[in-house]
Amino acid sequence: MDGGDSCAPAKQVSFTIKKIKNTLIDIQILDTPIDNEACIDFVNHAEAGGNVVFVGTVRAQTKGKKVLKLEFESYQPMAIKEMRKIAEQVMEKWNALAVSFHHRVGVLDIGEVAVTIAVSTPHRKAAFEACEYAIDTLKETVPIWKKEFFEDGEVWVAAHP
Amino acid sequence: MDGGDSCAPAKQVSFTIKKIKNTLIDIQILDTPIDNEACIDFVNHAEAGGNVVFVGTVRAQTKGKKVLKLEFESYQPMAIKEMRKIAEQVMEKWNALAVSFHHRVGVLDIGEVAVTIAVSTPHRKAAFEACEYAIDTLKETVPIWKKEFFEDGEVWVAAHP
Amino acid sequence: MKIKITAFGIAKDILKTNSLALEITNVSTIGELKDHLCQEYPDFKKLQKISFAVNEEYQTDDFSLGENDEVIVIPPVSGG
Amino acid sequence: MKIKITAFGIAKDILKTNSLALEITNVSTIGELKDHLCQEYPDFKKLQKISFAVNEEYQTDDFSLGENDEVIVIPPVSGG
Repeated sequence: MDGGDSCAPAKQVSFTIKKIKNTLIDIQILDTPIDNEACIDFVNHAEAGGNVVFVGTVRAQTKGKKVLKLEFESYQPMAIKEMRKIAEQVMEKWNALAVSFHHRVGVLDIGEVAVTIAVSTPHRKAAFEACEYAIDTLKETVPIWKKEFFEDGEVWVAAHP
Repeated sequence: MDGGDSCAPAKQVSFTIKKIKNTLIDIQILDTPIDNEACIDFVNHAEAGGNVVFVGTVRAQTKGKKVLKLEFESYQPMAIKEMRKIAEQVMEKWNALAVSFHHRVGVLDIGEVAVTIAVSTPHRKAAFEACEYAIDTLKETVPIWKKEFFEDGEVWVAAHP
Repeated sequence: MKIKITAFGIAKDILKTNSLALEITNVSTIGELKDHLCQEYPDFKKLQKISFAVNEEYQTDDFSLGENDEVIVIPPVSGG
Repeated sequence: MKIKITAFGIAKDILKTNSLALEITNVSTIGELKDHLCQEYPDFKKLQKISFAVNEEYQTDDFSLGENDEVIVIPPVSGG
């Protein structure tokens, strides 16, 4: 709060984003390709005994039927909120050090990354459990919808029994 | 085997390495930084329901003692062989589509990647199980040794009861 | 009571729009709204499940709707 | 019988070399070699476990050593 002195040397301010409690969670919904390495990088932590990453890619077929491409639609504000809930559960239940959770929307080609979830924990077993919980729960609660395009039409996945 | 015709247009030879059965396993021991994305890329497969990646990084402390750096030594030909055995078990037992298994040797700093294991399977649950099996088994059978450097000395990890 | 319906995925296809202003009578809860929509748009009955959100949160059947609420129709999700 | 010993990790520190030519008598198996080494280098007894490999494969105690075999001394591994 002092007036400052423009002649004094600039203070060196070192700032490590990961040390701030509420930035240990990184949730993103992207309409551009997912950068797996950014997720892995985000969860890198000096105390991590293991980092587990789930990468979901677009499959070339569904029940033997050739898929041409895929489209994801999301109800974005709520999708972010639900992804954050999952990440918070992961932080709490498995003592995760950090969670990065990116989901793609828009049109995707075969082999492209649809979702990447990275979790770091002090002990590796927890990272496997937590990461699996995250992807399983995403598929149940997060308002994102997948439409598959076939040669003879298109269909919203999981919409029909 | 014909003599060829230098005036004929060059034949387009398209070659997808992943289609060759015995290249579905990628084992590497490296004295340069591990490229996680190369591992993830290797296992990307049109039939994959899930890709799970384990990334092991160097921790800043062991039992509360500050670690300065780490050194890995391997008995390389046998380490490669044992890593291959694990990858083959993963291919067989979990019907993996591809396995990439990179281990670093030499001197590593805190936070650097020591090992990356990527597994793709038709159904995602199997990928979690297979990847966890791979890292657990690596720590039991693969002849690689870790030396931790502290401020007051160095020690071969797991060498003493 | 006036509410706004916003739909995603196949619900959008069934309603033939992604947004709909609705004047409802005899409907005061999410459960009653669900019944109403299933009556007006029978294709909703073919879905495995249909959920509703208000204020960016899932709400149960007994949730009381208020004037000008925005109700999101959420067909079975399929992310990942 | 003449064999060659190659050691890694702490085994190298105990032997004070990573490679050793050994002339052995009354030692014809891995098990007997292990006993011999533990006698000559008592620090091996402090290890949690000690394994041996010949031909790039782990071998059990009853493995018969042959002339000029290269035996790898494998202390507890700690990769990953």
